[in-house]
Amino acid sequence: MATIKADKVLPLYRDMLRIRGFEGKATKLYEQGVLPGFLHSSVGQEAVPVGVSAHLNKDDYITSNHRGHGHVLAKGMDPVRMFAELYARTTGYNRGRGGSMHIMDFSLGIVGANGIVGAGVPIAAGAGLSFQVRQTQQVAVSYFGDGAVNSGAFHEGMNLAAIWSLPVVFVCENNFYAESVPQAYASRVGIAERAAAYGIPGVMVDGNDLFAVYDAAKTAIERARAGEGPTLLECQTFRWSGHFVGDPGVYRSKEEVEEWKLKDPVPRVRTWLESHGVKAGELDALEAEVVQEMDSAAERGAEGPKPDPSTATQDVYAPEGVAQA
Amino acid sequence: MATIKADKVLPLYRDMLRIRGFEGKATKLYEQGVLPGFLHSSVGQEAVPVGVSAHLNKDDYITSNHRGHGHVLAKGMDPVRMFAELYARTTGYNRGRGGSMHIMDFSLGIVGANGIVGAGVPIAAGAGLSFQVRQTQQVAVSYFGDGAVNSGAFHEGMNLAAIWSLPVVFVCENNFYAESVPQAYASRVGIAERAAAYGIPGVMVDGNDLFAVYDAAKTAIERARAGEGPTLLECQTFRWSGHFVGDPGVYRSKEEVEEWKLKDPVPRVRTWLESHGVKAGELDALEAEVVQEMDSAAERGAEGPKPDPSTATQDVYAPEGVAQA
Amino acid sequence: MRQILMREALREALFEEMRRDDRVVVFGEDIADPMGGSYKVTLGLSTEFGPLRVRNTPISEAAIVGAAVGAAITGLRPVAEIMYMDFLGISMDQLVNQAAKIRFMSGGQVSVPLVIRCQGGPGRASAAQHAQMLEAWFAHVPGLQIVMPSNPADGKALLKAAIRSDNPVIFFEYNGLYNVRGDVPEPEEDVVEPIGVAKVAREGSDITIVAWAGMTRMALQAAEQLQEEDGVQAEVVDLRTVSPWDKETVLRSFSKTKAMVVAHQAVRQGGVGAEIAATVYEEMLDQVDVEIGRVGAKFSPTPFAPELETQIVPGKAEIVQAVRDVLSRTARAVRR
Amino acid sequence: MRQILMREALREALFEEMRRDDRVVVFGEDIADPMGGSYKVTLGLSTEFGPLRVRNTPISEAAIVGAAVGAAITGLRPVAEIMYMDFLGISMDQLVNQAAKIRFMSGGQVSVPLVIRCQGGPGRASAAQHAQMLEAWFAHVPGLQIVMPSNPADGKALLKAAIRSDNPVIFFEYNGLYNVRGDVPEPEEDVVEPIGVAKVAREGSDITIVAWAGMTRMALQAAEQLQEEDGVQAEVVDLRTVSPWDKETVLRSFSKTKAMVVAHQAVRQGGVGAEIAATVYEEMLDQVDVEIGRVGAKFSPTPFAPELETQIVPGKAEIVQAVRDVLSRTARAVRR
Ligand SMILES: Cc1ncc(C[n+]2csc(CCOP(=O)(O)OP(=O)(O)O)c2C)c(N)n1
Ligand SMILES: Cc1ncc(C[n+]2csc(CCOP(=O)(O)OP(=O)(O)O)c2C)c(N)n1
Ligand SMILES: [Mg+2]
Ligand SMILES: [Mg+2]
Repeated sequence: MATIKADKVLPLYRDMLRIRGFEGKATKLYEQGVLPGFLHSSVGQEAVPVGVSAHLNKDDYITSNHRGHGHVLAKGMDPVRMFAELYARTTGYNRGRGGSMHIMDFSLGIVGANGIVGAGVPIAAGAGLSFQVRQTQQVAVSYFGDGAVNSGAFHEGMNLAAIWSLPVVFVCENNFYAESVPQAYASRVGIAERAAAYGIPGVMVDGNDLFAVYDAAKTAIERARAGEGPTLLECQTFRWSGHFVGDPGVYRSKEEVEEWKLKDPVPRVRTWLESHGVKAGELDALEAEVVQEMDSAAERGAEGPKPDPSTATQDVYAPEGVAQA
Repeated sequence: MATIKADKVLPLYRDMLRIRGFEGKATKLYEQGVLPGFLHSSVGQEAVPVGVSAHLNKDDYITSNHRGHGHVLAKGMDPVRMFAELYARTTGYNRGRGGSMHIMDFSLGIVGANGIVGAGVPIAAGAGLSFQVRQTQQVAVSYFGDGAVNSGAFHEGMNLAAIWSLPVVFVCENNFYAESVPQAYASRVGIAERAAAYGIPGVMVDGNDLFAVYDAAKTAIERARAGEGPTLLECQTFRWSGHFVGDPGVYRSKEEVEEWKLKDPVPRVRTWLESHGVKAGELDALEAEVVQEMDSAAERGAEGPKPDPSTATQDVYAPEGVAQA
Repeated sequence: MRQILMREALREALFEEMRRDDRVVVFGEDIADPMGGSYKVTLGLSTEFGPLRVRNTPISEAAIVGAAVGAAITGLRPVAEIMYMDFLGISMDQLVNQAAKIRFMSGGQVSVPLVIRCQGGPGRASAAQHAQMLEAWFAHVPGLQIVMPSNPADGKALLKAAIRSDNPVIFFEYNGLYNVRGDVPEPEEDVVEPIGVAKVAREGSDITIVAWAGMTRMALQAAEQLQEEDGVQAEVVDLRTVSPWDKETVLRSFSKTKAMVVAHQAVRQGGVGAEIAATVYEEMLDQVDVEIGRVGAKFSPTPFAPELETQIVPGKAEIVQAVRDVLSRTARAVRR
Repeated sequence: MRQILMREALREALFEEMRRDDRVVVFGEDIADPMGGSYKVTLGLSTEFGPLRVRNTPISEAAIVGAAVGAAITGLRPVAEIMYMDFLGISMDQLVNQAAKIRFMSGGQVSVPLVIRCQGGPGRASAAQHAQMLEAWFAHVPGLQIVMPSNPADGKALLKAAIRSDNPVIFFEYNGLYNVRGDVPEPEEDVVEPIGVAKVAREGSDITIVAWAGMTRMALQAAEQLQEEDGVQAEVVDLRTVSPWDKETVLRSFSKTKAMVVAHQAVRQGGVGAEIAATVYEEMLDQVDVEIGRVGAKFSPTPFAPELETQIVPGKAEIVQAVRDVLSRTARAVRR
């Protein structure tokens, strides 16, 4: 924790709690059968998006994947409208059209969760191209899992970002499994090592250590903003739940899961905060407050109206006017 | 030239001459307007397929690309039937259905030239899978250019071959251009360096040095046969002609082309042979004989009948019988 | 006869064919044990047949199909799985430019005996990227065969046929059928149904409903409802193979009923229904007194919200409605 | 009016739109100078607009379209080139699951103003992987627009419209038209034609021929021949946009001629002709006295040998034949 100021840690801790709280609540609701579709929980991986987003501005962009709640919360999404989307209500971010796997908010630079593994990589490169062409200081962050790095889209997108020195940071959440397939089965090498194939920096950090992620992301994002091109950042972490809510996860041993739970990223930050003078009571209150926030967000999300069936085919095409420059 | 016996060089020299002779004749015919379709010449790159094929048996397989004449000649194709295919005659390898870009002979393990850049890589992995499952000693060689290594198919196919330790050798003919795009523009790193991303050996050799190719291919092919998995072999070479016959090649300087012509792989072998006691007269005779062979092959190829229009839709589907095990 | 689930029937076909023929290999994402496939259709295969013949793959849909092509033309009979039909876009080049064309391009030298199994389809609030029916793309590609069974017996018998076929087959399993139970002959009987042959799933005299996969099931339910509520006898032709499709059976049924609805879950515009309807008009215009009903999804991606999804994607109700529309027009046509 | 080649007209559109709107960027394989594109349509662009706005790409068709999507939703108006239509399979996922759906999935938050230019088509002995017409795949995908011009003026005016459109457009340039010369208005006039509107390219009263891209040109030639040899007045409807297609113009023409041939170079089975024919039957069955002729490629990959290619892929001769068949059946139908 070389570079972060102590007073900045508390809000980050809060962000981590909020992700865990959101996922916990959403999981519970899903298990109760009130949320349609699929749900992928990111519990255990909270340090990654929080450590990365600490360096992002509102006008920076992110692409996400199927396990996107943490990414988008850390980028600033409102849990009320997220829950509303999970409930498929018109008050949701996507007006109930997208759901968990496609949650988007362009006003926050959130290009969207994505149901296609790997697809966000070239899209992030394209966002980087925009910033480069318009000569802004924006960056694009692309989040994906260890499973995505074996897709052609990953390869093509990484290479394009590299040769054009685009302002993109590729953040791989290596949680060691893609559904049931171990990372070490699907590739002979580590994720960060793949950066060498594109001539860009590849950095591996403990993704359960907020400070490590924070530092590595800072370097990578500053590098991107400075026009020095992309970085591949591998954050080693673990998903506590099954691949989706309901997956018993028979492909992992209990011991492995338990071992990772001991490396829980959340209490590590709490311990640090306590040792830096934050009172336990204050932290307890914060934790309670977040649980409260998510309960209430879920409730308010559920209050939104269901879409009017007559609007089903809206927004397939943009209206064609006389376009102006 | 550590590993090859002197008496084996003469036939390899002859193979190189035959490729050059074939390409020269085909180019001339194409320029005369008697061959339909497109034509891609491999003049300047002859040492690569000859050095590789020296280690291949008839039942080994190759996948090739659009610039495939050298690959398939070195694997044993008959120039008469090749010319017949270029002329689109029924006596051609593909009965006039394929042409230069799809020339195939499964009895020689030639899976085919391919019009889709990069597509041969996963197909070669699949052939390797066959050999591994059936526990034969066969290998598959996949030839492709420097342009192909930026395709998703390359990445996915390489990775699959690596994790399954398939008996495949990936031979990249790095001729420094993909049509007009320089290799150094399209990627920040060299080709062989990409092997690191798959945890397999990456070897770079002078592709205009028959002996260097021969040695490197020997190691890679033996490794594959021994069940130790794939190798990525980068052979640096140059195409003398435009991308296709007729391309003026405005994207390369005259000097660059002339410089590479000085590194012509053919006379390098001739010099070696002469210094190892082969008479100049014998070599002159061989050269004349090959020119002769190709002239006559082209003539005989042109004699084949044109396809009967009524047969146009043959062979879209295999006949469905009661399949047997 | 014993009754088993669609997923069990498909699994049996895989076991039986792997036992029968050493050349059959199976690979795809998460198909090996202990996962045994996202929908458990391959459960147990890797345990019985071992890691040489049954393998998980990385998330590499282009390479999965490419490797299947390479294996098929060198002597194996790969059954590769693409987890969702929606992901076939990633494999498209290998499917269309390689698998479908190699035999033809080679001048008939080689065949490409592979099967691509995939599942998916609408009806589960899976949103736009996990609910598509894309058979129309592949029906437009010479060289491919598209099999889409509607019940456990056909699922098993047609998967066996697909594995034994010397041609590349896309074998599509509609997710909504996995838990459907049906009569399936004993393994010893080794029942194999021919590819390219439709089946009259229900006889009727008033109208023909042509459907496949999940829509056949809904068509049968629609036919029941029509019988009860309208006294209409609908004949249901289960196409089973979408390409090549069985024109004769469809035309034969039409020449009996003189009215038709063709129904699919795929988008209506450019769907396979257009080809079938156009063909019936072309071949039997004399006998067409009333427009053929074409049921398909509205021109929109699939929405997440269940209320919207049912608006976009048709089901039993839309089939019933289409039949009623056609028959009411018939009445008018007759009156004219 | 001045006459220029199709390739020049398209090139002018690119220059004019890049000058007009800074957000327009162009990238693809070999599109930058000195190459200026495989068919020289982009020649000079990189020299005038520089390497920020005009770039070569590696051979990465998925990333080309993916990057276009990312650029489009963040404020640029990318015009990306895929060298051959045949290679769109590699880009399929990005086109179909991303470009076409993002607007809808987002609930209308964003539009995806990109153009994918590609060329190709049969007629040059380019064999099975370099001669396909694949518009039917994309016409089945809600969210995409498919533009296929047949002449230089439309090429220019529609490419301008495509670039200005807020929707993702696949802009297809039939290779056989690049050297066709035609009247094109001066740049100052800034002519933009609307997407989705067909044009009656030739008036006639006896039969309607619906076609697009290269087939429109052949249809016009066929119409001339039919007039000379048979005294038949064929009306040619140039569809121009294949999706969304202009039903009204087609139906209006049919209601005048009462006979129709729809013709494309793409494979007949599952081609766009099936949708158009099925729609005409559906909407105007009362007026259909004779079967609609559907001209398309035989169900086969494209062979290399020119003798075989012309067997598989239809042209002017097949259109003439189809018109004669339809009209001879009309005569019989009238006699009945
Ligand atoms: C192209 C594609 N292939 C397969 C899938 C099915 N699928 C969804 S998530 C997933 C595993 C992803 O693993 P990883 O990238 O490591 O992310 P994680 O789930 O571990 O966060 C798979 C195979 C998909 N959605 N898209
Ligand atoms: C997927 C795909 N994209 C683009 C092309 C068009 N194309 C044909 S050859 C070629 C360049 C290939 O370069 P390289 O792989 O280096 O081989 P070389 O021609 O130099 O031998 C291109 C872009 C193609 N055939 N396939
Ligand atoms: Mg993972
Ligand atoms: Mg090259």
